[in-house]
Amino acid sequence: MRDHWEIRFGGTGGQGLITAGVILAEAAIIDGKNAVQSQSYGPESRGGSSKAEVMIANDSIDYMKVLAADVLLVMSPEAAKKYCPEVKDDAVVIIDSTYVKDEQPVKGNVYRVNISLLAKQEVGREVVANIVALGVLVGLTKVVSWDALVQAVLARVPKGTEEMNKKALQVGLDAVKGLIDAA
Amino acid sequence: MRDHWEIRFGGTGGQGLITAGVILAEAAIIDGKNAVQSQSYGPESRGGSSKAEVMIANDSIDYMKVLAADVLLVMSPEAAKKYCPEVKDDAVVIIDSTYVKDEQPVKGNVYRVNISLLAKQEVGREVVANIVALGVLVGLTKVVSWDALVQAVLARVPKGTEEMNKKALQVGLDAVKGLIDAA
Amino acid sequence: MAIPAEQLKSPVTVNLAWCKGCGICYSLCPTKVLIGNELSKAVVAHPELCTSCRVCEAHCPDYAITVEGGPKR
Amino acid sequence: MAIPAEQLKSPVTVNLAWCKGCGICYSLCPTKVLIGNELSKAVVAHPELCTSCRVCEAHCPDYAITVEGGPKR
Amino acid sequence: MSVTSLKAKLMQGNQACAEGAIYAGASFYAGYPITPSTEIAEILSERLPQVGGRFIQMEDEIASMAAVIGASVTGAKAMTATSGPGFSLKQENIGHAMITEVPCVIANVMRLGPSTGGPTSPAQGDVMQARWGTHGDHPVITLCPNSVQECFELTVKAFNMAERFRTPVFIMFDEIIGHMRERVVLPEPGQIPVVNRKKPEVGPESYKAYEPVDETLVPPMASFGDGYRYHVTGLTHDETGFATTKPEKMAAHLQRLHDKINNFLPEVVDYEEQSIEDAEVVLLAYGSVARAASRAVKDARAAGLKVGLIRPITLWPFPGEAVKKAAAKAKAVIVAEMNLGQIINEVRVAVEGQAPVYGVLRADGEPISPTEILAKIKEVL
Amino acid sequence: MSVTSLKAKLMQGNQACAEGAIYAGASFYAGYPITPSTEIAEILSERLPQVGGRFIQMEDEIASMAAVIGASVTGAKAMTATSGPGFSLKQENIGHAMITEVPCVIANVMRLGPSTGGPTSPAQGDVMQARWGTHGDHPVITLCPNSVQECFELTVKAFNMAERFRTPVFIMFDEIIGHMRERVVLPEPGQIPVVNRKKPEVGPESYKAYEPVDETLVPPMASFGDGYRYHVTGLTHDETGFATTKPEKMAAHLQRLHDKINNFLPEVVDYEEQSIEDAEVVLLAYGSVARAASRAVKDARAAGLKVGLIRPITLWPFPGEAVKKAAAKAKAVIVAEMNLGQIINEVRVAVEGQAPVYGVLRADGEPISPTEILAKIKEVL
Amino acid sequence: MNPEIAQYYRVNKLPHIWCPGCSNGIVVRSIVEAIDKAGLDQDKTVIVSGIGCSSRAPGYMNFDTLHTTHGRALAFATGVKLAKPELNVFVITGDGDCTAIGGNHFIHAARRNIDLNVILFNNNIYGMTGGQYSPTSPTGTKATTAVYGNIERSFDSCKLAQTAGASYVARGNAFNTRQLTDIILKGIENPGFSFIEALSSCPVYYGRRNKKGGPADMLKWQRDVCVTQAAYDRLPEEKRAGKIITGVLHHEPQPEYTAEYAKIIEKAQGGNG
Amino acid sequence: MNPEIAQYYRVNKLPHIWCPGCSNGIVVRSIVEAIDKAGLDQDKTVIVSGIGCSSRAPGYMNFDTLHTTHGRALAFATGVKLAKPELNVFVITGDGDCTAIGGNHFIHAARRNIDLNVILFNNNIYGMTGGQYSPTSPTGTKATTAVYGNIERSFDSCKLAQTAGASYVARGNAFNTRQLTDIILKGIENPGFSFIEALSSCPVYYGRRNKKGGPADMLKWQRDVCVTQAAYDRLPEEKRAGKIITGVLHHEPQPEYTAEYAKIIEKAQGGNG
Ligand SMILES: Cc1ncc(C[n+]2csc(CCOP(=O)(O)OP(=O)(O)O)c2C)c(N)n1
Ligand SMILES: Cc1ncc(C[n+]2csc(CCOP(=O)(O)OP(=O)(O)O)c2C)c(N)n1
Ligand code: SF4
Ligand code: SF4
Ligand code: SF4
Ligand code: SF4
Ligand code: SF4
Ligand code: SF4
Ligand SMILES: [Mg+2]
Ligand SMILES: [Mg+2]
Repeated sequence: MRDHWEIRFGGTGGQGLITAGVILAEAAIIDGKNAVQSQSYGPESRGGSSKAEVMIANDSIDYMKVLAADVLLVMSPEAAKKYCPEVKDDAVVIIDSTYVKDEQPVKGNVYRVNISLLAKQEVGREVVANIVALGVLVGLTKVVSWDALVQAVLARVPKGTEEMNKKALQVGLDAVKGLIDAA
Repeated sequence: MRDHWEIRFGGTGGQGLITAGVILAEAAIIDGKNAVQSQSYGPESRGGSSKAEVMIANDSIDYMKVLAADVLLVMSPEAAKKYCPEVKDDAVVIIDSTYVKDEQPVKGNVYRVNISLLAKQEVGREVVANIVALGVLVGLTKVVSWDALVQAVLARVPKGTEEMNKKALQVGLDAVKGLIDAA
Repeated sequence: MAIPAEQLKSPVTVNLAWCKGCGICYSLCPTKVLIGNELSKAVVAHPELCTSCRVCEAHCPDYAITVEGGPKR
Repeated sequence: MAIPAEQLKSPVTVNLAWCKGCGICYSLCPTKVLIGNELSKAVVAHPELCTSCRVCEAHCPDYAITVEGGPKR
Repeated sequence: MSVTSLKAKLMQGNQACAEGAIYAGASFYAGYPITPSTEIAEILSERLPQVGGRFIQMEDEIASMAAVIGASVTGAKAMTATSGPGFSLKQENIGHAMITEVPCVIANVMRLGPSTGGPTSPAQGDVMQARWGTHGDHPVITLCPNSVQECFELTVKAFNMAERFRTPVFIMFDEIIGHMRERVVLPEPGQIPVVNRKKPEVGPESYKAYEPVDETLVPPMASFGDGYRYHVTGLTHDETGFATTKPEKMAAHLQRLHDKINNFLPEVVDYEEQSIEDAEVVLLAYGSVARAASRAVKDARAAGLKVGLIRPITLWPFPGEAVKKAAAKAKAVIVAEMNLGQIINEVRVAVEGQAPVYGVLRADGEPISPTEILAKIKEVL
Repeated sequence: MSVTSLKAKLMQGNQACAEGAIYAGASFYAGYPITPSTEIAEILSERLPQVGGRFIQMEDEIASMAAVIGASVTGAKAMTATSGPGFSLKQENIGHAMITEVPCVIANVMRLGPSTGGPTSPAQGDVMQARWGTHGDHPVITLCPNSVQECFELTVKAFNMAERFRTPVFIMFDEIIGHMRERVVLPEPGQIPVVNRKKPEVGPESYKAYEPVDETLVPPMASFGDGYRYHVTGLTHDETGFATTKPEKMAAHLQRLHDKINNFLPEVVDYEEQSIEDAEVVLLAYGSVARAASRAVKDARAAGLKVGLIRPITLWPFPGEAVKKAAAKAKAVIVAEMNLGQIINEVRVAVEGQAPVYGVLRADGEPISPTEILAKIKEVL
Repeated sequence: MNPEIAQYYRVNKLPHIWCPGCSNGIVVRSIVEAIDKAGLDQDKTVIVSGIGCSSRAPGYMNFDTLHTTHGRALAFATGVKLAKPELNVFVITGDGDCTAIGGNHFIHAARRNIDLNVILFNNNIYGMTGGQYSPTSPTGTKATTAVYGNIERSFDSCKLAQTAGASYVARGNAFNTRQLTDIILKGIENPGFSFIEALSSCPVYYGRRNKKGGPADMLKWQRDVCVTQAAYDRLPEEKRAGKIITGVLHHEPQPEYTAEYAKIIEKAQGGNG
Repeated sequence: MNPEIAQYYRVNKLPHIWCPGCSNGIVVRSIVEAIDKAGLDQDKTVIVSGIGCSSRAPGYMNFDTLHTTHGRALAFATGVKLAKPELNVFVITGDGDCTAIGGNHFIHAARRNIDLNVILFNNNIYGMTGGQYSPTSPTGTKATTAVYGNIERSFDSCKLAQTAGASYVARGNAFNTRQLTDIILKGIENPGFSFIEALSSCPVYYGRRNKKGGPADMLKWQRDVCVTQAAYDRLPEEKRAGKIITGVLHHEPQPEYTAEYAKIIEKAQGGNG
């Protein structure tokens, strides 16, 4: 198990990637680890490019930005193009195939999951795509414990949406169950 | 004749000392000399302390402020107190005795003239005290030519007041005629 | 089911590249010509019902709709 | 000529150190109690005419006038 | 992990700043929203009334700074937060607080300038403005955190210094620090000391609002409403607080503003050193860049290069002595900052030609990475 | 005296500035009154309409700076004048003019700060603010006259440089220079060259508003209303003028702002030397203080002391090379300025430890006299 | 995009950055339609804006465009207009930009009655910075800086413009685009300071937090509450509450600033103006 | 100085710096008389001012006094009042200070209806800087920056205050000191934003250049042109031109800002506000 994770989420504003990053970092804290979450985003409220990064480590974290990702999640074609090259050779690369159709990453272990469509079709609302993605990501990487993840999600989401979000996590996890077992 | 004059006027705002300084400097320019006029004054529009300085020289003038005056005119007790000590030993010191009653300068050749009262009584308006003072000053020192002085005064004063101002100059000159001849 | 939009010469066309799926046009269209697709974007579902009233075009914040004919505004 | 002000107990007094000679008081005094001196400062010329109306005091911008008695303002 | 990890939280830099203010006893915030500082206002709008304090969104940044000063003269600990454009607008009133010696805290979460620039892009382009943004002369105290934990702690410190020195204090984050979330452990009440301004010990009759009573040179400050009936003006004033144009009084007043801080540099100046003892290359960096630099130092050391880091925690007053000392033994000094050359000038002043000074300068909205710094180290060695 | 003395006049510094503006072709002034700069506005309110230009008194200094920029984009040569408090308020919009590269002239007649300070007291306390008063990075051009004649000439030059470099240019007088009256000889029309901004040579289709077309790196500037229909924004933008967040574009843009001036330092930097060749003590002073220093040099030389003077005419960019060169041969450097230490830092950067740097610093509303400077010379020698 | 309006846009800059359902795009369309109807020379027309979501509009508009600093658009525009009076100058501004930080320039430009056409996009919130209350947020509004509900009273910016001296004042909304275009057109025709408040909507920050429904619901709300003065007067008392008056609210021609300044120039140059 | 008012002055700072005949001193007297009549606790009363001749007043007044920056007095005062609502806060400001550079703070403080008592010394000119025209200089005024005559239209600052939201608005003048004291007193009693415009006179810059005679003439002019609304209404049509209405112009109590904020605190602390 790595003791230092560099995780990057890339997509567009409004997809909830920063929230996803925050939740992941919070889950790490719950697990008793150190975590730093940072982001960059455009001036647009919606629709501009958006990037969230999470560093998770057992000890102190110097630099807060990802240099080469251990885990990459991309949810837009632009993000895929930009960030796929900047991963470690053995990185986990998760691609939301709802939006990213033909980008061909050359490095890492690539997982294509229809995340946004799953959110809409299986959970009923596309806004939970970020939570589905977390289910996928943690399912694949175990970078935080599942319990901590659930706890972190429930602490962040609006009251009344707990069940929907739990379901979203599960949908994500289920989507990659087979792959994990296979791995 | 000196080729470098340091002249200082001290009094209160509203007495027209800065105008007097400007006129004197302009007269010097008319005479083909070099001149610098500067001032310092308080934030009050009227009634605060006011100081005007004129440097007149045949060649270039480095520093624009009086270090030790060749000529000093004071029109308030505060100014008399402050500036009388800062004159050259052979300075011409002119005191408006309307306002400065008991200050006793220790240096220079002191001339007490009832300038403001003369302005009011002989010319009819106290506002021309500054012009009377110029008459006195140039009469005593000849630092500029009388013609240049008259020309400079007429160029500065409001239309319609030319005669009054010419008279003021003359009143000043007359007040020290005797002294000059005696000197 | 309606005839697929692309098979009719429709007075109203949607530029999907600009449409952000806000739903204004299909909410306001008086004759329900337009509907939202799975990403909420506007699609011309009933071109035959279009009156060329241009309400959709006027209210599309993204200039994604063009209506041919109809009143000059 | 009027009796010199200082010889009468006058209801109105002028603080010459504060007076700036603006002329407001002697312009506004309804009974011409006050006049301007050679430097335009206010002097009490006719204390006997003073009605203690306090117009002068109220309008002296320099608080140089005090009127004793008269209406409380 | 220690037991304190029980209280560990993930917190955003801006949030830590807001919580630090509450911890320090702040009871007033006036501000005008601006990216990337807005969260400080948003959080305090919710938090302040919970502790009996008050939040107001003013019509602009000028008014915000004014209201902060107004609140502080009544005795409140007051702050505002902004970013470059707002910081520019506040300068006139900051000058007022400087000359009137009104304690307050101004946070500037820096984005890329000049002008509207890059509102969401990180930068460190306002650090010279912090020093010289007002007209006229006065020293400033400016703190610069490099972690969320420090956002909290230095905000508390900023309030403490504002009260101790009776002066506005700046705390400057770059956007990365302001917006990043990190594990923090908040102190218990009382765990970090909280300083309150000195109040007059004399009665109103003998109170001179601007007369220092001890070697701190900081005059005790009465609160409006306490019966002292004193005068506060942005004009140069004497020890009574009333305007003066007497040169000796003006000089004394302005000089005291300097002395009350410069006479206490050891108390004020703060910095951190890493591997500096034998460093042949001295790095200097602050804020988020210091973390890249810190990693670069470790990487360089791992590669056998003698590299050390000075991280100013007070940007102003600048830790020039430390830099001078380190430079004396160094072959090169490298300053890394997210601007086109600001603190590097101050480093040059300190270095006095003892070693060449190089910059890793960047103003394009991107963070400076350890890799870039390491490359520069290798280049100059 | 030469024949030109026929045209000799006594003129005030502020008036000479106003006349210089007219000579340079200024057709627009927007301002808000403030002592000691007000005469510039007063005179231009009368003079501009006489030459078909326009004067407007705006509601404040922020608006004044804004209106100046607005006027300049229509093609007008525009200026404003102010003093410390107003200069502080203008900073945000000055930053806008910097990043949008809008030529204009800003005069600051300096009074004693901080804050309202001493409104009628001379000072040189805003010279660092001129350099660093805005948020973000950009170079500035700042001229500093020491005579009324120079008030005129440097105002013309300020307009010329604004147009040549497509940038705001500052001209900073201290109150003494602004208010003093002195003999001047005004040039005939055509006697001093007047520079106009470069206009695009291409049509609207191929015009890129922020693309430099030659080695000056200064993009030609179309006037609003000329049919180019281009965009001006205070956001970081690319060569087309439209906002961008692409790091490489942002970097290129901000770097070009520097390069367009710094690549041409010999053309920009201006200073005057007096008796510097063999100087053991190098004085540095500017504005009215330079005249005291000049006299001190003469007095010192008369007393057999080897003293020289460097007078920066451009405060920014600072003539650091000249200072460095002079310091290399000197035993001491003395900086005299009417503030508590501003340009002296820049001198320290230039001197690089070659000689000790001393200050004759004064911020009390009094001018620095030749006597004081001479005393310091004797002290350090 | 309909070719009728395309010439007024920088089409290659579209789609714009505004959120789905933001009504800014609708209001901009009314502006360009009014410009078109007025027959203004596109090369002699300048659009100035401040900072905010709405103030991003000029970037998409095919004129000389000037994106300034927050709150200062009117002051920049004053410089543009006074320096070159033959230009048609429009100002696009937000409720924060115009009435919060820019309030002073607003009242002064109105006072001078300088010939600017000002369109205030009033979405009752600071959109660009993510939903803080503005001077036009109704009392009680929830916003990120008013979590307990806004206690401030709001400006009626039309009344303010009129009191300050604007010679033309009108209010429209994004739903009634015909009316909006029409009142902007009338503003263009007024030689003086013309102020048009356009009720717009920010579904993302104002709408969501204040439970105003989706973009279409917000437009429908405008349809329902906005009435002309004439219609309002016809309404029975009990139906008047909550109505917002739209249409031309004030029109009284006054001496225009740059025209008056032309007389100054004449006078100064020796005419007897 | 009359002992009745001496306690409210810093007598050792007198005589003040104002010019001979400047009416600032008269207006200040009305303020302290109103404070006296209202029986305010002198230790709980704060005077805030901006920059200008009139704004020098607090230096002479025996309270806690705060002399701020040009135009910003209302914003400083907002901080004072909100941070310590038990203080009685007065703002002394000039026509330039309040309506030129300070115009935005003016309308916003009025909008919030925060409990400040604002006295605007309107001398129609920038006195401190030597006579430039101000936003209240009548059109045609000569000033150092309007040598050809001022072409700008002027604000009616009372109307502006009212439109912006002030709950109390009145106008008085330096001649009618009883009325002035009275309307200030009523303003003190209004718990909210109280705005009092006091017509004052600057004989040195405004008077001289505009040929208004000496100080006494300027006061007499005020006497002649100022009428109450009631008196105005009684005037025959032909005598109304040029009259200025004085007295209370608007009074309509409204929720006060700091009182509303107190409810926020209660809510936030778990009350049900
Ligand atoms: C001086 C300054 N202060 C604050 C900001 C941050 N800011 C940008 S836009 C904005 C408010 C926008 O609100 P509004 O004018 O209503 O426009 P909208 O986004 O709602 O269209 C603020 C506060 C800034 N850019 N500059
Ligand atoms: C920021 C700033 N701008 C300008 C000034 C200069 N200034 C001081 S007072 C003043 C105007 C004063 O006019 P007003 O408010 O009407 O007061 P008055 O002097 O007439 O009483 C000006 C422009 C300043 N001090 N600060
Ligand atoms: S109104 Fe426009 S953006 Fe909205 S759904 Fe319809 S076409 Fe798409
Ligand atoms: S033009 Fe009218 S009927 Fe046709 S789609 Fe649009 S809104 Fe519907
Ligand atoms: S009103 Fe006052 S200042 Fe004026 S003349 Fe009378 S006493 Fe003197
Ligand atoms: S109290 Fe009345 S009558 Fe007496 S001097 Fe004064 S104004 Fe004249
Ligand atoms: S934040 Fe609001 S105003 Fe801004 S673009 Fe989005 S919807 Fe429009
Ligand atoms: S300049 Fe005018 S307002 Fe100022 S003190 Fe003198 S008379 Fe009064
Ligand atoms: Mg808005
Ligand atoms: Mg005034």
